[in-house]
Amino acid sequence: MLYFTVRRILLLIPVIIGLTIIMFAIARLLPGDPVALAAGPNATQAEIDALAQQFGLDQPVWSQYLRYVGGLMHGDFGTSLLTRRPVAADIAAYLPATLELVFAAMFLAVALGIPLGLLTAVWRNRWPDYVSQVFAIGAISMPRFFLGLLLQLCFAMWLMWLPLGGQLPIIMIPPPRVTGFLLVDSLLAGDTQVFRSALAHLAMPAVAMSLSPLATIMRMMRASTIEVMQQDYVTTARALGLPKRKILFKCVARNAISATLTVIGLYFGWLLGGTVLVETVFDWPGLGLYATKAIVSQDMMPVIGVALVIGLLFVFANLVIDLLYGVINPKVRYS
Amino acid sequence: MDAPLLAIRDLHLTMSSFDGEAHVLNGIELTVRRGEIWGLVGESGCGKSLTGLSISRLLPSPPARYLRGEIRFEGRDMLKLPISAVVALRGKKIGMIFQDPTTNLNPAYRIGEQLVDVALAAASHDPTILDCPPRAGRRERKRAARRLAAAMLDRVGIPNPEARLDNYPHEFSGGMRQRVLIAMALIGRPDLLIADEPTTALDVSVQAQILKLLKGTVADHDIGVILITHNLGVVAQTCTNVAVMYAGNIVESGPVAEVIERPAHPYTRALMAAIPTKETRRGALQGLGGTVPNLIAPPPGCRFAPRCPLTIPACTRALPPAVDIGAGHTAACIRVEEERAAVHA
Amino acid sequence: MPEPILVIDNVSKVYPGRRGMFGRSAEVQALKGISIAVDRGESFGLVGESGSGKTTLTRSILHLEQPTSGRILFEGRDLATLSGAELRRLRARVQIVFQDPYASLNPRMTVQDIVTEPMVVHQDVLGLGGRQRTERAAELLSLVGLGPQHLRRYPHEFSGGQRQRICIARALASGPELLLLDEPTSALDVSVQAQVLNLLCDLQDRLGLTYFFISHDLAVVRYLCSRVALIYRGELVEEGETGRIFDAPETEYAQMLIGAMPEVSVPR
Amino acid sequence: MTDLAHEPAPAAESGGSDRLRRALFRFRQSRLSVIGAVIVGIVLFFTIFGTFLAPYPDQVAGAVDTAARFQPPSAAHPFGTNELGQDVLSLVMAGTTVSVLAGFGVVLIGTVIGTLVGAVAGFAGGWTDEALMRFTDLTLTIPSLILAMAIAAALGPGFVNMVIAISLSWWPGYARLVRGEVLAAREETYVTAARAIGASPRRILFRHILPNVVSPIIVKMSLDMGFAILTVAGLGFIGIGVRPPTPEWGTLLSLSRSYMPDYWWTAMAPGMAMFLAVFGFNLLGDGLRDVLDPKARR
Repeated sequence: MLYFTVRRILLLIPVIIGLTIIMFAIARLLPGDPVALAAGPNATQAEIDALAQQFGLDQPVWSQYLRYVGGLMHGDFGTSLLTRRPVAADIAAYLPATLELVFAAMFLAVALGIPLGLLTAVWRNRWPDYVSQVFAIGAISMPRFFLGLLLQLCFAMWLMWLPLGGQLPIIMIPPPRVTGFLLVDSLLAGDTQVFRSALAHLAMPAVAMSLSPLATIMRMMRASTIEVMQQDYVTTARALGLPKRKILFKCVARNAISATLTVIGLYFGWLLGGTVLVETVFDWPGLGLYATKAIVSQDMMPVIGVALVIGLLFVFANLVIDLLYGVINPKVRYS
Repeated sequence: MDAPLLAIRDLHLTMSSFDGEAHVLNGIELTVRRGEIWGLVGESGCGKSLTGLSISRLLPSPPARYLRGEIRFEGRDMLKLPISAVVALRGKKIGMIFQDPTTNLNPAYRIGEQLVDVALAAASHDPTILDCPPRAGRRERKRAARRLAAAMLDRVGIPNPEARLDNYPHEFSGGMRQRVLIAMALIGRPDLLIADEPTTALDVSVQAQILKLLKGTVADHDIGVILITHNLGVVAQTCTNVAVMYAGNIVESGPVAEVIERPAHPYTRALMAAIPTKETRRGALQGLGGTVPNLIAPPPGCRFAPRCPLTIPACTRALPPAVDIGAGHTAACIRVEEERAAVHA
Repeated sequence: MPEPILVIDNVSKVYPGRRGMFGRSAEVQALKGISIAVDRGESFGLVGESGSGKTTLTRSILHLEQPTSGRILFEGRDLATLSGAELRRLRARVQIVFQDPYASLNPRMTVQDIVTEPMVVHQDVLGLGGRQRTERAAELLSLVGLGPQHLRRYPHEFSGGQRQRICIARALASGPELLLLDEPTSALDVSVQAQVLNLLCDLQDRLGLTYFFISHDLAVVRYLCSRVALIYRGELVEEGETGRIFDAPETEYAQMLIGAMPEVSVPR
Repeated sequence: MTDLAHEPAPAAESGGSDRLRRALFRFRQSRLSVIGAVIVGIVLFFTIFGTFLAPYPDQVAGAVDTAARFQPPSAAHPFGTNELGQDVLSLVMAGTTVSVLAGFGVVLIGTVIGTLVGAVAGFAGGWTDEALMRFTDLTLTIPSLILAMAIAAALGPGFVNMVIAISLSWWPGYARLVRGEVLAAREETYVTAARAIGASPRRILFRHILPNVVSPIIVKMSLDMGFAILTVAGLGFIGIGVRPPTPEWGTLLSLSRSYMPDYWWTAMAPGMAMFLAVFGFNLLGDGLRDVLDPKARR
């Protein structure tokens, strides 16, 4: 187990190298002149050249790349052309907000999706099952940003129950930064007012993000539950008189969840990379918004940095899922 | 003679599918007493597994539908009991073993836990199984169930049972897994054991051991067994009685020696002629032409008539009744008397 | 004495341990120095239980796998030394029928495509044109008890026994001398099994084929084969004339195995 | 041998059409997939004729009517008008073409690249497989939306650039699927049989393996159509991709954001159009999976 974990963590190194190469290739080999864009519309050619030299963009691609990787080892993700701030500092500032959003959405999706999937499998081919199937396909088909707009329209603009966007009102003083997660930090500081406000701000974006994974997890859970219920060992359990409740929650649920885990891992990556749209709608100060601004101005260092961080988090999440899988499914541990 | 353990009378079952409703069991008659091992034998699709599953009502409905008949287990008709009462009998009064030992154990749990679960479920209907005080708490009952599980593993011949309880199914060989499943089926002290092709997935050498274990169990506990198999050799070596099934009918039944040595129904004879024995000379094996009839629109009269070498027009008029030909031996063929006369002449 | 058609000479096969999620499994020795010689025109039975190495040996004879050590000779020529073209020509002469008739036919091909495929592949040797191939396919189907009316059908329209006949027809299409029969009847009902066994006997008499019959079913091997070899955990345990082995097995394993055979006769 | 002659011929008169009949039956049994097929039919109809059927075709081409700005839904403008006085219904109808064609382009290019990579990897095995799949996995770890955004931004605005950008983040899913299916098919007995016959690798790949891999690919394509449309709209929403005046659902929605909540109707039509189109494709894909890919039947 330890051997496996260590090996998987070591495997992250080639992933980092590969990711940086791909992103670098996109950043440098595709057409577009980010320096000119950053220098502004009225810059002279000399000013542009000076800027390029300052950022080392006049050098050949491979030497830029080597310098970048060399910087990575010291935790240096390069400098943003646009803000002239180190990318690492920006990411450290924006990442917790994104993670908070992703964790909240994932929590909703898993906490509701798994029991709902189990229930609809039991009610298979009866009307609650049909209704939830239609709901699930509808939820997957709903564009997150449109759903976000509808939520805003309904709860923020008409009913005025929830704030329109952002993470915290400007007038509120954020708690001292410990974990970076506003909910956790405000609780640590004992500031219930900030906590409640943070929760209210989080509610709509989290719901908008969670709907699609919720529906997918529910469908996956339903499908694997149905599949597991047709397994021979469930027939044996029934034939030997185990009570229905026990069969469902013990024999079936565990095996079905282990099949659903993979989807959860994949969705974690999907959510991390997909915060862009929801962050745009809700003006959520996270990585997605940061990356969008950088992309629009073709400021590539932040984009590479964000892609790298999200990619690594995704790989890490899948490592956790694999380990969990081994815990739930004893056979994997040995074969 | 005491009351039979199980009496199936005129059981008719249909299964609906895309193509229509198939009449898969067509008047099954079967009586099992304690101490008997009934072999239920026939080719695939003849309804032997469906008969086994019907006894403990394990077929989902729909598609299954019982037209008429009764399945009396210890006098009570399983088809009329509420399903909760049937569930109470499963594992406790009726044990079952299935074909594939690799897929019939839950891969996610240690076998000890699986055995304990079955024991506890059975004990909820009959607390004496666990052999612990009636007012015992949960943990005490669990410990008793674990002791029982170890004892059962020991009884089915698994060495070092205490330690093996903590193993997962994939850590056992195929034969050992089937032993675990037998222990699981017997842990609730059933009176009737239904074994559906228990040795088909196993090697010949392991098969012999498992069959011996089954025989020993019947002798030790005076239970009744229904052994479902397609292998007449297994029946001959293991069973006391045999019922030969064809297309949803029992065409011949009786004590094993009677049926094997003096098969009366043309289908039984064809089946036996198709099995190579020591004496069969090369090229002398007799296959059986044709295929099992479509049960959505079965042929009129005797369902074997289209493939039977002895068919006469009368065969297709009505389903032939089972004719008693002595010593508990019956055959459902209208020509059985003249055939026997011809053989004896 | 004529040269044996197939010689398996001290063949061993070791599978390296597989790397799993939580470590490496031990290596598996599937075959340990097996030596067998099969004479032209005979039926040679290879009996073994699961895990005995039957499958590995079969795949090695077909050259789908290379033995770790030892040689496999077909008509005196070592398979390992053959060139690609020679090997392909050899494939026309050594054919196989698999156990599961449901899995061994491509569901997307018609019976005609299936049966003519070996003729297309070995066009250079057989030299049959399109029409001749169809005619020969029809002939082959009649030979195995089906008919030309089945040519346009798909495998899923046939019963297990009929599919196994199609497999046999395909195996015969390239005009082989040696037929590997890998448990060809164990997925079939007894009445169908009897038909297929009869067909095999009949084909051997007519076409002078050599059979290498792999099975765990002792009764079937006793019926069909003139010589038998027993393997257990990759090792050859006993080999000899069928009658001798079944009447007077010498090794303990053979005695146990033959004793465990469920004969259709009531024990006294 | 004689006893074989009367083994009955297969029951069905012609197996192919029987299979089709059953498949159709199974498809029709699920009412939802029929609804999906109907929606997809309507969507495809608008894809082809939307621009011509739009009530205000000149506005689709970019004409504005500042006198009629922000009119609420009425008989003349069922979904109201936008900040330029353009008829929202006309823009949404015409926008179908952009969204569906882009989605289709993405899926098609993604399928072609992915199938190629997956088939080669699965069939060749060994070193090739390792290299291709490492690369695929790597591409999968890059957040696809950010990757598509980055490529689209670098290539510059425009329909084709957007399709290319999304496709380049789209193929790894197909590569993984096809490789898995090819690996599974490679272990099938009929493939071993073909190898034993001496069939060439090419023949095995094209005659035996690929035809048996087609069904899951088609199912994935139909399920992916919806997601591709969503991604296209997402890029439009952020402001990367097709630029106005080309009507595109995501762009329309993003423009209407600034006029919430007073002129909410400008958002409803593009949003609902997106939802319905994706919903239709998802329902249809679900039904197709039930019919074509019984293994994955839910």
